[in-house]
Amino acid sequence: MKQEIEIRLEKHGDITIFDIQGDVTVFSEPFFNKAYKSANDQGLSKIILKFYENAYINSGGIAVLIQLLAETKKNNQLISITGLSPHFQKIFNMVGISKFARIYSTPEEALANM
Amino acid sequence: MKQEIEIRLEKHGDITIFDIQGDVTVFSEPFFNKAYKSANDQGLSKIILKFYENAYINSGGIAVLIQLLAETKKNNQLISITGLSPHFQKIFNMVGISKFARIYSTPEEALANM
Amino acid sequence: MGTEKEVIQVLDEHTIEISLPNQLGYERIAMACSATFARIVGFSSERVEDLKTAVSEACINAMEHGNKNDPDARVVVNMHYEDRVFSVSVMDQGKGRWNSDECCEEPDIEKKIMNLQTPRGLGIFLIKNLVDQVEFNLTTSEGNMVRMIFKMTG
Amino acid sequence: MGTEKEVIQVLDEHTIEISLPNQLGYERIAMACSATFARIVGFSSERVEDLKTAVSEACINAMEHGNKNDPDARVVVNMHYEDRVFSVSVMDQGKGRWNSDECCEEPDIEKKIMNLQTPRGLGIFLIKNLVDQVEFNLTTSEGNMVRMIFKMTG
Ligand SMILES: Nc1ncnc2c1ncn2[C@@H]1O[C@H](COP(=O)(O)OP(=O)(O)O)[C@@H](O)[C@H]1O
Ligand SMILES: Nc1ncnc2c1ncn2[C@@H]1O[C@H](COP(=O)(O)OP(=O)(O)O)[C@@H](O)[C@H]1O
Repeated sequence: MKQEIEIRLEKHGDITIFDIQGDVTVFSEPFFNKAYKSANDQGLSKIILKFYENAYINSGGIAVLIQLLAETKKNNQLISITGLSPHFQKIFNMVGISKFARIYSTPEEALANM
Repeated sequence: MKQEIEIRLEKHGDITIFDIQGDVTVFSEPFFNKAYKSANDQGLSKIILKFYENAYINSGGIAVLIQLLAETKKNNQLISITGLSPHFQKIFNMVGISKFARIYSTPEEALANM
Repeated sequence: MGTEKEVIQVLDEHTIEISLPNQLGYERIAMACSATFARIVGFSSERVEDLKTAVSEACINAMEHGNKNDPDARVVVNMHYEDRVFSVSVMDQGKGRWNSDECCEEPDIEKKIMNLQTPRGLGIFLIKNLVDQVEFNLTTSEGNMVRMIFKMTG
Repeated sequence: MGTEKEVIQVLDEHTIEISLPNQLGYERIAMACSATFARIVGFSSERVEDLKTAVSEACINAMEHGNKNDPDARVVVNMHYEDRVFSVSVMDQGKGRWNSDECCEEPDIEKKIMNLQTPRGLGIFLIKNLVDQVEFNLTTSEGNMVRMIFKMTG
Protein backbone atom coordinates (compact mmCIF):
# COMPACT_ATOMS: atom_id res chain seq x y z
CA MET A 1 0.00 0.00 0.00
CA LYS A 2 1.39 3.34 -1.00
CA GLN A 3 0.65 6.20 1.36
CA GLU A 4 1.45 9.06 -0.91
CA ILE A 5 2.05 12.60 0.13
CA GLU A 6 4.56 15.07 -1.18
CA ILE A 7 5.27 18.44 0.40
CA ARG A 8 7.31 20.88 -1.66
CA LEU A 9 8.55 24.11 -0.11
CA GLU A 10 8.41 27.46 -1.90
CA LYS A 11 9.92 30.60 -0.41
CA HIS A 12 8.22 33.96 -1.00
CA GLY A 13 10.12 36.51 1.10
CA ASP A 14 9.47 35.63 4.73
CA ILE A 15 6.63 33.29 3.76
CA THR A 16 7.07 29.59 3.02
CA ILE A 17 4.42 27.79 1.02
CA PHE A 18 3.99 24.08 1.81
CA ASP A 19 2.66 22.70 -1.46
CA ILE A 20 0.83 19.56 -0.31
CA GLN A 21 0.09 16.92 -2.92
CA GLY A 22 -1.63 13.71 -1.91
CA ASP A 23 -3.32 12.25 1.13
CA VAL A 24 -3.22 13.95 4.52
CA THR A 25 -3.47 11.11 7.02
CA VAL A 26 -1.75 9.85 10.12
CA PHE A 27 1.08 8.73 7.83
CA SER A 28 1.76 12.34 6.86
CA GLU A 29 3.31 13.26 10.22
CA PRO A 30 6.99 12.73 9.30
CA PHE A 31 6.47 14.69 6.07
CA PHE A 32 5.04 17.70 7.89
CA ASN A 33 7.73 17.48 10.58
CA LYS A 34 10.45 17.47 7.98
CA ALA A 35 8.93 20.35 6.03
CA TYR A 36 8.47 22.40 9.19
CA LYS A 37 11.99 21.73 10.35
CA SER A 38 13.53 22.69 7.04
CA ALA A 39 11.44 25.86 6.81
CA ASN A 40 12.46 26.71 10.39
CA ASP A 41 16.11 26.11 9.58
CA GLN A 42 15.79 28.74 6.89
CA GLY A 43 14.37 31.13 9.45
CA LEU A 44 10.80 31.33 8.23
CA SER A 45 8.25 33.43 10.00
CA LYS A 46 5.05 32.67 8.10
CA ILE A 47 3.59 29.52 6.54
CA ILE A 48 0.96 28.86 3.91
CA LEU A 49 -0.43 25.33 3.68
CA LYS A 50 -1.46 24.94 0.07
CA PHE A 51 -3.98 22.12 -0.41
CA TYR A 52 -5.61 20.90 -3.59
CA GLU A 53 -9.35 20.63 -4.23
CA ASN A 54 -9.26 16.83 -4.55
CA ALA A 55 -7.18 16.20 -1.42
CA TYR A 56 -8.15 13.35 0.89
CA ILE A 57 -7.86 14.55 4.49
CA ASN A 58 -8.98 12.37 7.39
CA SER A 59 -9.08 12.89 11.16
CA GLY A 60 -5.62 11.39 11.54
CA GLY A 61 -4.34 14.00 9.09
CA ILE A 62 -6.20 16.77 10.87
CA ALA A 63 -4.49 15.70 14.10
CA VAL A 64 -1.13 16.11 12.35
CA LEU A 65 -2.16 19.61 11.24
CA ILE A 66 -3.25 20.47 14.80
CA GLN A 67 0.20 19.50 16.04
CA LEU A 68 1.72 21.78 13.43
CA LEU A 69 -0.61 24.62 14.47
CA ALA A 70 0.43 24.03 18.09
CA GLU A 71 4.08 24.39 17.09
CA THR A 72 3.54 27.56 15.07
CA LYS A 73 1.47 29.01 17.90
CA LYS A 74 4.23 28.24 20.40
CA ASN A 75 6.79 29.87 18.11
CA ASN A 76 4.58 32.86 17.29
CA GLN A 77 4.46 32.07 13.59
CA LEU A 78 1.56 33.08 11.37
CA ILE A 79 -0.09 30.25 9.40
CA SER A 80 -2.70 30.23 6.63
CA ILE A 81 -4.48 27.50 4.70
CA THR A 82 -5.50 27.64 1.03
CA GLY A 83 -7.15 25.52 -1.63
CA LEU A 84 -9.55 23.58 0.58
CA SER A 85 -12.72 22.29 -1.03
CA PRO A 86 -15.96 23.66 0.45
CA HIS A 87 -16.34 20.31 2.25
CA PHE A 88 -13.00 20.56 3.99
CA GLN A 89 -13.54 24.25 4.77
CA LYS A 90 -16.66 23.08 6.62
CA ILE A 91 -14.73 20.32 8.39
CA PHE A 92 -11.94 22.70 9.39
CA ASN A 93 -14.53 25.09 10.82
CA MET A 94 -16.24 22.24 12.67
CA VAL A 95 -13.03 21.17 14.33
CA GLY A 96 -12.00 24.76 15.07
CA ILE A 97 -8.84 24.81 12.94
CA SER A 98 -10.03 28.11 11.50
CA LYS A 99 -9.55 29.73 14.93
CA PHE A 100 -5.79 29.22 14.62
CA ALA A 101 -5.22 29.54 10.88
CA ARG A 102 -6.72 31.94 8.37
CA ILE A 103 -8.43 30.19 5.47
CA TYR A 104 -7.97 31.72 1.99
CA SER A 105 -9.06 30.33 -1.34
CA THR A 106 -5.71 30.77 -3.13
CA PRO A 107 -2.04 31.15 -2.15
CA GLU A 108 -2.06 34.49 -4.00
CA GLU A 109 -4.82 35.75 -1.74
CA ALA A 110 -2.97 34.49 1.32
CA LEU A 111 0.32 36.06 0.18
CA ALA A 112 -1.41 39.41 -0.32
CA ASN A 113 -2.94 39.33 3.16
CA MET A 114 -0.24 37.95 5.45
CA MET B 1 -32.22 4.28 -10.15
CA LYS B 2 -31.78 7.37 -12.26
CA GLN B 3 -30.40 6.79 -15.73
CA GLU B 4 -29.34 10.29 -16.52
CA ILE B 5 -28.56 11.66 -19.92
CA GLU B 6 -29.41 14.98 -21.41
CA ILE B 7 -28.91 15.89 -25.06
CA ARG B 8 -29.22 19.56 -25.96
CA LEU B 9 -29.22 20.64 -29.60
CA GLU B 10 -27.28 23.64 -30.86
CA LYS B 11 -27.55 24.84 -34.47
CA HIS B 12 -24.48 26.29 -36.21
CA GLY B 13 -25.52 26.92 -39.84
CA ASP B 14 -26.08 23.49 -41.38
CA ILE B 15 -24.40 21.74 -38.45
CA THR B 16 -26.23 20.54 -35.34
CA ILE B 17 -24.25 19.91 -32.18
CA PHE B 18 -25.63 17.22 -29.87
CA ASP B 19 -24.38 18.34 -26.45
CA ILE B 20 -24.37 15.06 -24.49
CA GLN B 21 -24.31 15.28 -20.72
CA GLY B 22 -24.42 12.13 -18.65
CA ASP B 23 -24.21 8.40 -19.20
CA VAL B 24 -24.27 6.83 -22.64
CA THR B 25 -25.80 3.40 -22.12
CA VAL B 26 -28.52 1.19 -23.54
CA PHE B 27 -31.00 3.54 -21.81
CA SER B 28 -29.84 6.44 -24.00
CA GLU B 29 -31.49 5.11 -27.15
CA PRO B 30 -34.76 7.12 -26.94
CA PHE B 31 -32.77 10.29 -26.19
CA PHE B 32 -30.61 9.89 -29.30
CA ASN B 33 -33.62 8.95 -31.42
CA LYS B 34 -35.48 12.05 -30.30
CA ALA B 35 -32.49 14.33 -30.84
CA TYR B 36 -31.86 12.87 -34.29
CA LYS B 37 -35.49 13.20 -35.29
CA SER B 38 -35.73 16.80 -34.16
CA ALA B 39 -32.48 17.72 -35.92
CA ASN B 40 -33.76 15.97 -39.07
CA ASP B 41 -37.06 17.85 -38.86
CA GLN B 42 -35.06 21.06 -39.00
CA GLY B 43 -33.33 19.81 -42.12
CA LEU B 44 -29.86 19.26 -40.74
CA SER B 45 -27.10 17.93 -42.91
CA LYS B 46 -24.21 17.54 -40.46
CA ILE B 47 -23.96 16.40 -36.83
CA ILE B 48 -21.36 16.85 -34.10
CA LEU B 49 -21.62 14.57 -31.07
CA LYS B 50 -20.12 16.58 -28.24
CA PHE B 51 -19.03 14.38 -25.32
CA TYR B 52 -17.45 15.38 -22.04
CA GLU B 53 -14.16 14.10 -20.65
CA ASN B 54 -15.83 12.39 -17.66
CA ALA B 55 -18.58 10.65 -19.66
CA TYR B 56 -19.44 7.05 -18.84
CA ILE B 57 -19.94 5.15 -22.10
CA ASN B 58 -20.50 1.40 -22.13
CA SER B 59 -20.98 -1.15 -24.90
CA GLY B 60 -24.76 -0.71 -24.77
CA GLY B 61 -24.24 3.01 -25.37
CA ILE B 62 -21.78 2.33 -28.18
CA ALA B 63 -24.43 0.12 -29.83
CA VAL B 64 -26.81 3.10 -29.69
CA LEU B 65 -24.17 5.29 -31.35
CA ILE B 66 -23.59 2.66 -34.03
CA GLN B 67 -27.32 2.73 -34.84
CA LEU B 68 -27.11 6.50 -35.18
CA LEU B 69 -24.06 6.19 -37.44
CA ALA B 70 -25.98 3.68 -39.55
CA GLU B 71 -28.83 6.18 -39.95
CA THR B 72 -26.56 9.08 -40.86
CA LYS B 73 -24.70 6.88 -43.32
CA LYS B 74 -27.99 5.82 -44.94
CA ASN B 75 -29.05 9.47 -45.19
CA ASN B 76 -25.66 10.67 -46.42
CA GLN B 77 -25.10 12.93 -43.42
CA LEU B 78 -21.65 13.83 -42.13
CA ILE B 79 -21.02 13.09 -38.44
CA SER B 80 -18.14 13.99 -36.10
CA ILE B 81 -17.34 13.20 -32.48
CA THR B 82 -15.62 15.53 -30.00
CA GLY B 83 -14.53 15.67 -26.37
CA LEU B 84 -13.72 11.99 -25.88
CA SER B 85 -11.17 11.13 -23.22
CA PRO B 86 -8.05 9.35 -24.50
CA HIS B 87 -9.54 6.11 -23.12
CA PHE B 88 -12.74 6.41 -25.13
CA GLN B 89 -10.81 7.52 -28.23
CA LYS B 90 -8.99 4.21 -27.91
CA ILE B 91 -12.24 2.29 -27.42
CA PHE B 92 -13.88 4.01 -30.41
CA ASN B 93 -10.88 3.09 -32.54
CA MET B 94 -10.98 -0.49 -31.28
CA VAL B 95 -14.61 -0.89 -32.23
CA GLY B 96 -14.13 0.88 -35.57
CA ILE B 97 -16.43 3.84 -34.90
CA SER B 98 -13.67 6.10 -36.16
CA LYS B 99 -14.11 4.63 -39.65
CA PHE B 100 -17.55 6.23 -39.86
CA ALA B 101 -17.14 9.39 -37.79
CA ARG B 102 -14.27 11.86 -37.65
CA ILE B 103 -12.88 12.31 -34.14
CA TYR B 104 -11.88 15.88 -33.11
CA SER B 105 -10.83 17.15 -29.71
CA THR B 106 -13.19 20.14 -29.59
CA PRO B 107 -16.45 21.20 -31.27
CA GLU B 108 -14.61 24.30 -32.53
CA GLU B 109 -12.11 22.10 -34.34
CA ALA B 110 -14.94 19.98 -35.76
CA LEU B 111 -16.90 23.07 -36.87
CA ALA B 112 -13.85 24.43 -38.66
CA ASN B 113 -13.28 21.18 -40.54
CA MET B 114 -16.71 19.94 -41.57
CA MET C 1 -26.34 -3.97 28.30
CA GLY C 2 -29.63 -2.13 27.91
CA THR C 3 -28.56 -0.33 24.76
CA GLU C 4 -26.90 -3.26 23.07
CA LYS C 5 -28.64 -4.67 20.04
CA GLU C 6 -27.75 -7.73 18.02
CA VAL C 7 -28.17 -7.05 14.34
CA ILE C 8 -28.59 -9.38 11.39
CA GLN C 9 -28.12 -7.94 7.93
CA VAL C 10 -29.78 -9.25 4.79
CA LEU C 11 -28.61 -8.69 1.24
CA ASP C 12 -31.70 -7.56 -0.61
CA GLU C 13 -32.14 -5.56 -3.81
CA HIS C 14 -31.53 -2.32 -1.89
CA THR C 15 -28.29 -3.47 -0.34
CA ILE C 16 -24.65 -3.41 -1.34
CA GLU C 17 -21.99 -4.99 0.80
CA ILE C 18 -18.24 -4.78 0.63
CA SER C 19 -15.67 -6.73 2.57
CA LEU C 20 -12.22 -5.17 3.02
CA PRO C 21 -8.91 -6.34 4.45
CA ASN C 22 -8.02 -4.58 7.69
CA GLN C 23 -5.57 -2.21 6.09
CA LEU C 24 -5.39 1.54 6.59
CA GLY C 25 -5.87 3.26 3.25
CA TYR C 26 -8.41 0.72 2.06
CA GLU C 27 -11.15 2.86 3.65
CA ARG C 28 -10.87 4.82 0.39
CA ILE C 29 -12.44 1.87 -1.41
CA ALA C 30 -15.46 1.94 0.91
CA MET C 31 -15.65 5.71 0.39
CA ALA C 32 -15.68 5.35 -3.41
CA CYS C 33 -18.27 2.63 -3.21
CA SER C 34 -20.69 4.48 -0.95
CA ALA C 35 -20.15 7.75 -2.82
CA THR C 36 -21.02 6.15 -6.16
CA PHE C 37 -24.09 4.45 -4.68
CA ALA C 38 -25.27 7.71 -3.08
CA ARG C 39 -24.73 9.63 -6.33
CA ILE C 40 -26.74 7.04 -8.28
CA VAL C 41 -29.70 7.34 -5.93
CA GLY C 42 -29.54 11.11 -6.21
CA PHE C 43 -27.69 12.64 -3.25
CA SER C 44 -26.17 16.08 -3.78
CA SER C 45 -22.41 16.29 -4.10
CA GLU C 46 -22.26 18.15 -0.79
CA ARG C 47 -24.00 15.27 1.00
CA VAL C 48 -21.81 12.77 -0.82
CA GLU C 49 -18.74 14.51 0.61
CA ASP C 50 -20.21 14.28 4.12
CA LEU C 51 -20.92 10.61 3.56
CA LYS C 52 -17.39 9.96 2.33
CA THR C 53 -15.81 11.49 5.41
CA ALA C 54 -18.17 9.66 7.78
CA VAL C 55 -17.55 6.31 6.06
CA SER C 56 -13.82 6.94 6.09
CA GLU C 57 -13.76 7.68 9.84
CA ALA C 58 -15.94 4.70 10.72
CA CYS C 59 -13.76 2.34 8.66
CA ILE C 60 -10.54 3.68 10.16
CA ASN C 61 -11.95 3.19 13.66
CA ALA C 62 -12.99 -0.35 12.77
CA MET C 63 -9.44 -1.05 11.56
CA GLU C 64 -7.52 0.67 14.34
CA HIS C 65 -9.71 0.12 17.39
CA GLY C 66 -12.22 -2.62 16.54
CA ASN C 67 -9.78 -4.92 14.80
CA LYS C 68 -6.68 -3.58 16.60
CA ASN C 69 -4.75 -3.38 13.31
CA ASP C 70 -4.86 -7.16 12.87
CA PRO C 71 -4.01 -7.66 9.16
CA ASP C 72 -6.08 -10.85 9.00
CA ALA C 73 -9.27 -9.21 10.26
CA ARG C 74 -11.98 -7.84 7.95
CA VAL C 75 -14.07 -4.71 7.80
CA VAL C 76 -17.51 -5.16 6.27
CA VAL C 77 -19.46 -2.17 5.03
CA ASN C 78 -23.14 -2.62 4.31
CA MET C 79 -25.00 0.11 2.40
CA HIS C 80 -28.74 0.28 2.08
CA TYR C 81 -30.99 2.77 0.30
CA GLU C 82 -34.75 2.65 0.60
CA ASP C 83 -37.55 5.16 1.22
CA ARG C 84 -35.18 8.13 0.95
CA VAL C 85 -32.95 6.80 3.71
CA PHE C 86 -29.35 5.84 3.00
CA SER C 87 -27.77 3.82 5.76
CA VAL C 88 -24.21 2.62 6.07
CA SER C 89 -23.19 0.02 8.62
CA VAL C 90 -19.52 -0.56 9.32
CA MET C 91 -18.72 -3.81 11.08
CA ASP C 92 -15.49 -4.97 12.63
CA GLN C 93 -14.47 -8.15 14.43
CA GLY C 94 -13.57 -6.46 17.71
CA LYS C 95 -15.08 -8.21 20.68
CA GLY C 96 -14.45 -5.28 23.01
CA ARG C 97 -17.60 -3.36 23.79
CA TRP C 98 -17.45 0.42 23.98
CA ASN C 99 -19.76 3.33 24.37
CA SER C 100 -19.28 6.45 22.30
CA ASP C 101 -20.75 8.68 25.01
CA GLU C 102 -18.55 7.40 27.77
CA CYS C 103 -15.38 6.69 25.86
CA CYS C 104 -14.12 10.07 24.92
CA GLU C 105 -13.74 13.63 25.89
CA GLU C 106 -15.43 16.11 23.52
CA PRO C 107 -12.68 17.55 21.28
CA ASP C 108 -11.61 21.07 22.28
CA ILE C 109 -9.34 22.80 19.81
CA GLU C 110 -7.99 25.28 22.41
CA LYS C 111 -6.93 22.41 24.65
CA LYS C 112 -5.48 20.52 21.71
CA ILE C 113 -3.36 23.49 20.66
CA MET C 114 -2.17 23.94 24.27
CA ASN C 115 -1.26 20.25 24.44
CA LEU C 116 -3.89 19.74 27.16
CA GLN C 117 -5.75 17.19 25.04
CA THR C 118 -4.58 14.64 22.46
CA PRO C 119 -4.70 15.99 18.89
CA ARG C 120 -6.54 12.76 17.96
CA GLY C 121 -10.08 11.88 19.01
CA LEU C 122 -11.84 13.63 16.12
CA GLY C 123 -13.36 10.70 14.25
CA ILE C 124 -16.50 10.17 16.29
CA PHE C 125 -16.98 13.93 16.60
CA LEU C 126 -16.90 14.29 12.80
CA ILE C 127 -19.27 11.37 12.27
CA LYS C 128 -21.79 12.80 14.75
CA ASN C 129 -21.63 16.17 13.03
CA LEU C 130 -21.94 14.90 9.46
CA VAL C 131 -24.69 12.28 9.59
CA ASP C 132 -28.39 12.66 10.27
CA GLN C 133 -28.35 9.86 12.79
CA VAL C 134 -25.80 7.41 14.16
CA GLU C 135 -25.80 4.43 16.48
CA PHE C 136 -22.47 3.30 17.86
CA ASN C 137 -23.57 0.67 20.33
CA LEU C 138 -24.62 -2.12 17.99
CA THR C 139 -23.12 -5.57 17.92
CA THR C 140 -23.15 -8.37 15.40
CA SER C 141 -22.18 -11.99 15.95
CA GLU C 142 -18.70 -10.93 14.84
CA GLY C 143 -18.05 -7.70 16.70
CA ASN C 144 -18.92 -4.01 16.77
CA MET C 145 -21.13 -2.20 14.33
CA VAL C 146 -21.67 1.49 13.71
CA ARG C 147 -24.75 2.47 11.75
CA MET C 148 -25.00 5.88 10.10
CA ILE C 149 -28.12 7.30 8.49
CA PHE C 150 -28.33 9.95 5.75
CA LYS C 151 -31.72 11.27 4.77
CA MET C 152 -32.58 12.52 1.32
CA THR C 153 -33.95 16.04 1.54
CA GLY C 154 -35.61 18.33 -0.98
CA MET D 1 -16.77 -29.95 -20.06
CA GLY D 2 -13.02 -30.17 -20.40
CA THR D 3 -12.47 -26.46 -19.85
CA GLU D 4 -14.86 -26.08 -16.96
CA LYS D 5 -13.28 -25.32 -13.62
CA GLU D 6 -14.96 -25.04 -10.27
CA VAL D 7 -13.52 -22.16 -8.29
CA ILE D 8 -13.54 -21.40 -4.60
CA GLN D 9 -12.60 -17.89 -3.53
CA VAL D 10 -11.06 -16.97 -0.21
CA LEU D 11 -11.10 -13.57 1.44
CA ASP D 12 -7.52 -12.96 2.46
CA GLU D 13 -5.59 -9.76 3.14
CA HIS D 14 -5.14 -9.21 -0.62
CA THR D 15 -8.80 -9.54 -1.45
CA ILE D 16 -11.75 -7.20 -1.60
CA GLU D 17 -15.21 -8.45 -2.37
CA ILE D 18 -18.38 -6.58 -3.21
CA SER D 19 -21.89 -7.92 -3.56
CA LEU D 20 -24.33 -5.94 -5.72
CA PRO D 21 -28.03 -6.18 -6.47
CA ASN D 22 -28.74 -7.25 -10.04
CA GLN D 23 -29.53 -3.77 -11.26
CA LEU D 24 -28.17 -2.11 -14.39
CA GLY D 25 -26.31 1.02 -13.40
CA TYR D 26 -24.91 -0.52 -10.23
CA GLU D 27 -21.94 -1.76 -12.26
CA ARG D 28 -20.64 1.78 -11.65
CA ILE D 29 -20.16 0.88 -7.99
CA ALA D 30 -17.98 -2.08 -8.92
CA MET D 31 -16.07 0.17 -11.31
CA ALA D 32 -15.40 2.77 -8.60
CA CYS D 33 -14.33 0.09 -6.18
CA SER D 34 -11.91 -1.66 -8.49
CA ALA D 35 -10.56 1.65 -9.80
CA THR D 36 -9.79 2.89 -6.29
CA PHE D 37 -8.14 -0.41 -5.35
CA ALA D 38 -6.04 -0.39 -8.54
CA ARG D 39 -4.99 3.22 -7.97
CA ILE D 40 -3.96 2.43 -4.39
CA VAL D 41 -1.71 -0.42 -5.51
CA GLY D 42 -0.17 1.82 -8.15
CA PHE D 43 -1.75 1.25 -11.56
CA SER D 44 -1.48 4.09 -14.08
CA SER D 45 -4.61 6.07 -14.81
CA GLU D 46 -4.64 4.66 -18.34
CA ARG D 47 -4.74 1.09 -17.01
CA VAL D 48 -7.36 2.07 -14.45
CA GLU D 49 -9.61 3.25 -17.29
CA ASP D 50 -9.15 -0.08 -19.08
CA LEU D 51 -9.99 -1.89 -15.86
CA LYS D 52 -13.12 0.21 -15.33
CA THR D 53 -14.48 -0.59 -18.79
CA ALA D 54 -13.70 -4.29 -18.46
CA VAL D 55 -15.33 -4.51 -15.01
CA SER D 56 -18.34 -2.59 -16.28
CA GLU D 57 -18.86 -4.93 -19.24
CA ALA D 58 -18.42 -8.09 -17.17
CA CYS D 59 -20.92 -6.84 -14.56
CA ILE D 60 -23.48 -5.85 -17.20
CA ASN D 61 -23.19 -9.30 -18.78
CA ALA D 62 -23.63 -10.94 -15.39
CA MET D 63 -26.79 -8.87 -14.83
CA GLU D 64 -28.31 -9.19 -18.29
CA HIS D 65 -27.28 -12.65 -19.39
CA GLY D 66 -26.09 -14.55 -16.31
CA ASN D 67 -28.86 -13.41 -14.00
CA LYS D 68 -31.36 -12.68 -16.79
CA ASN D 69 -32.28 -9.32 -15.22
CA ASP D 70 -33.73 -11.03 -12.13
CA PRO D 71 -33.91 -8.20 -9.55
CA ASP D 72 -33.43 -10.64 -6.68
CA ALA D 73 -30.19 -12.08 -8.03
CA ARG D 74 -26.74 -10.84 -6.98
CA VAL D 75 -23.52 -10.03 -8.75
CA VAL D 76 -20.38 -10.61 -6.72
CA VAL D 77 -17.10 -9.00 -7.70
CA ASN D 78 -13.93 -10.29 -6.14
CA MET D 79 -10.71 -8.27 -6.53
CA HIS D 80 -7.29 -9.55 -5.66
CA TYR D 81 -3.87 -7.93 -5.89
CA GLU D 82 -0.69 -9.85 -5.22
CA ASP D 83 2.72 -10.22 -6.89
CA ARG D 84 1.99 -7.43 -9.38
CA VAL D 85 -1.12 -9.20 -10.64
CA PHE D 86 -4.54 -7.62 -10.23
CA SER D 87 -7.38 -10.02 -10.86
CA VAL D 88 -11.08 -9.32 -10.91
CA SER D 89 -13.65 -12.10 -10.85
CA VAL D 90 -17.26 -11.33 -11.65
CA MET D 91 -19.74 -13.97 -10.55
CA ASP D 92 -23.41 -14.32 -11.37
CA GLN D 93 -26.05 -16.86 -10.41
CA GLY D 94 -26.79 -17.99 -13.95
CA LYS D 95 -26.85 -21.73 -14.27
CA GLY D 96 -26.62 -21.67 -18.05
CA ARG D 97 -23.21 -22.60 -19.30
CA TRP D 98 -21.75 -20.70 -22.21
CA ASN D 99 -18.54 -20.48 -24.14
CA SER D 100 -17.18 -17.12 -25.20
CA ASP D 101 -15.50 -18.58 -28.28
CA GLU D 102 -18.57 -20.33 -29.58
CA CYS D 103 -21.27 -17.93 -28.49
CA CYS D 104 -20.72 -14.91 -30.63
CA GLU D 105 -19.71 -13.62 -33.97
CA GLU D 106 -16.66 -11.31 -33.94
CA PRO D 107 -17.98 -7.73 -34.12
CA ASP D 108 -17.60 -6.18 -37.57
CA ILE D 109 -18.33 -2.46 -37.74
CA GLU D 110 -18.98 -2.49 -41.51
CA LYS D 111 -21.63 -5.17 -41.07
CA LYS D 112 -23.12 -3.38 -38.10
CA ILE D 113 -23.44 -0.13 -40.03
CA MET D 114 -25.06 -2.03 -42.92
CA ASN D 115 -27.50 -3.70 -40.51
CA LEU D 116 -26.00 -7.09 -41.34
CA GLN D 117 -25.01 -7.68 -37.71
CA THR D 118 -26.60 -6.61 -34.42
CA PRO D 119 -25.12 -3.34 -33.09
CA ARG D 120 -24.71 -5.13 -29.73
CA GLY D 121 -22.21 -7.88 -29.02
CA LEU D 122 -19.30 -5.62 -28.09
CA GLY D 123 -18.84 -6.42 -24.40
CA ILE D 124 -16.75 -9.56 -24.67
CA PHE D 125 -14.77 -8.04 -27.53
CA LEU D 126 -13.87 -5.02 -25.36
CA ILE D 127 -12.95 -7.18 -22.38
CA LYS D 128 -10.64 -9.36 -24.50
CA ASN D 129 -8.97 -6.26 -25.91
CA LEU D 130 -8.49 -4.43 -22.62
CA VAL D 131 -7.24 -7.08 -20.19
CA ASP D 132 -3.97 -8.99 -20.13
CA GLN D 133 -5.75 -12.29 -19.72
CA VAL D 134 -9.33 -13.46 -19.32
CA GLU D 135 -11.11 -16.72 -18.61
CA PHE D 136 -14.81 -16.89 -19.36
CA ASN D 137 -15.49 -20.54 -18.77
CA LEU D 138 -15.27 -20.74 -15.01
CA THR D 139 -18.07 -21.84 -12.74
CA THR D 140 -18.72 -21.44 -9.04
CA SER D 141 -21.27 -23.32 -6.95
CA GLU D 142 -23.62 -20.42 -7.74
CA GLY D 143 -23.19 -19.85 -11.45
CA ASN D 144 -20.84 -18.35 -14.02
CA MET D 145 -17.61 -16.57 -13.32
CA VAL D 146 -15.41 -14.43 -15.53
CA ARG D 147 -11.86 -13.80 -14.33
CA MET D 148 -9.85 -10.93 -15.74
CA ILE D 149 -6.15 -10.35 -15.10
CA PHE D 150 -4.25 -7.04 -15.24
CA LYS D 151 -0.49 -7.11 -14.88
CA MET D 152 1.52 -4.30 -13.40
CA THR D 153 4.20 -3.24 -15.86
CA GLY D 154 7.18 -0.92 -15.62
N1 LIG E 1 -14.95 0.38 16.14
C1 LIG E 1 -14.49 0.67 17.39
N2 LIG E 1 -14.23 -0.33 18.27
C2 LIG E 1 -13.77 -0.07 19.51
N3 LIG E 1 -13.53 1.17 19.97
C3 LIG E 1 -13.75 2.21 19.15
C4 LIG E 1 -14.25 2.02 17.82
N4 LIG E 1 -14.40 3.24 17.25
C5 LIG E 1 -14.00 4.14 18.17
N5 LIG E 1 -13.63 3.53 19.32
C6 LIG E 1 -13.12 4.20 20.55
O1 LIG E 1 -13.47 5.56 20.50
C7 LIG E 1 -12.30 6.38 20.63
C8 LIG E 1 -12.49 7.69 19.87
O2 LIG E 1 -12.49 7.46 18.45
P1 LIG E 1 -12.25 8.67 17.47
O3 LIG E 1 -13.10 9.80 17.89
O4 LIG E 1 -12.43 8.17 16.10
O5 LIG E 1 -10.74 9.13 17.72
P2 LIG E 1 -9.37 8.32 17.58
O6 LIG E 1 -9.59 7.19 16.66
O7 LIG E 1 -8.43 9.34 17.06
O8 LIG E 1 -9.03 7.87 18.98
C9 LIG E 1 -11.17 5.53 20.14
O9 LIG E 1 -9.93 5.95 20.68
C10 LIG E 1 -11.61 4.16 20.66
O10 LIG E 1 -11.29 4.01 22.02
N1 LIG F 1 -22.31 -13.88 -17.71
C1 LIG F 1 -22.86 -14.46 -18.81
N2 LIG F 1 -23.71 -15.51 -18.71
C2 LIG F 1 -24.27 -16.07 -19.79
N3 LIG F 1 -24.03 -15.65 -21.05
C3 LIG F 1 -23.20 -14.63 -21.23
C4 LIG F 1 -22.57 -13.97 -20.13
N4 LIG F 1 -21.79 -12.98 -20.63
C5 LIG F 1 -21.94 -13.01 -21.95
N5 LIG F 1 -22.80 -13.99 -22.32
C6 LIG F 1 -23.20 -14.34 -23.73
O1 LIG F 1 -22.28 -13.74 -24.62
C7 LIG F 1 -22.97 -12.90 -25.55
C8 LIG F 1 -22.09 -11.72 -25.97
O2 LIG F 1 -21.90 -10.83 -24.90
P1 LIG F 1 -21.38 -9.38 -25.21
O3 LIG F 1 -20.22 -9.45 -26.13
O4 LIG F 1 -21.15 -8.69 -23.92
O5 LIG F 1 -22.55 -8.66 -26.01
P2 LIG F 1 -24.06 -8.38 -25.62
O6 LIG F 1 -24.17 -8.40 -24.14
O7 LIG F 1 -24.33 -7.05 -26.23
O8 LIG F 1 -24.86 -9.49 -26.28
C9 LIG F 1 -24.24 -12.50 -24.85
O9 LIG F 1 -25.25 -12.13 -25.75
C10 LIG F 1 -24.57 -13.78 -24.08
O10 LIG F 1 -25.20 -14.72 -24.91
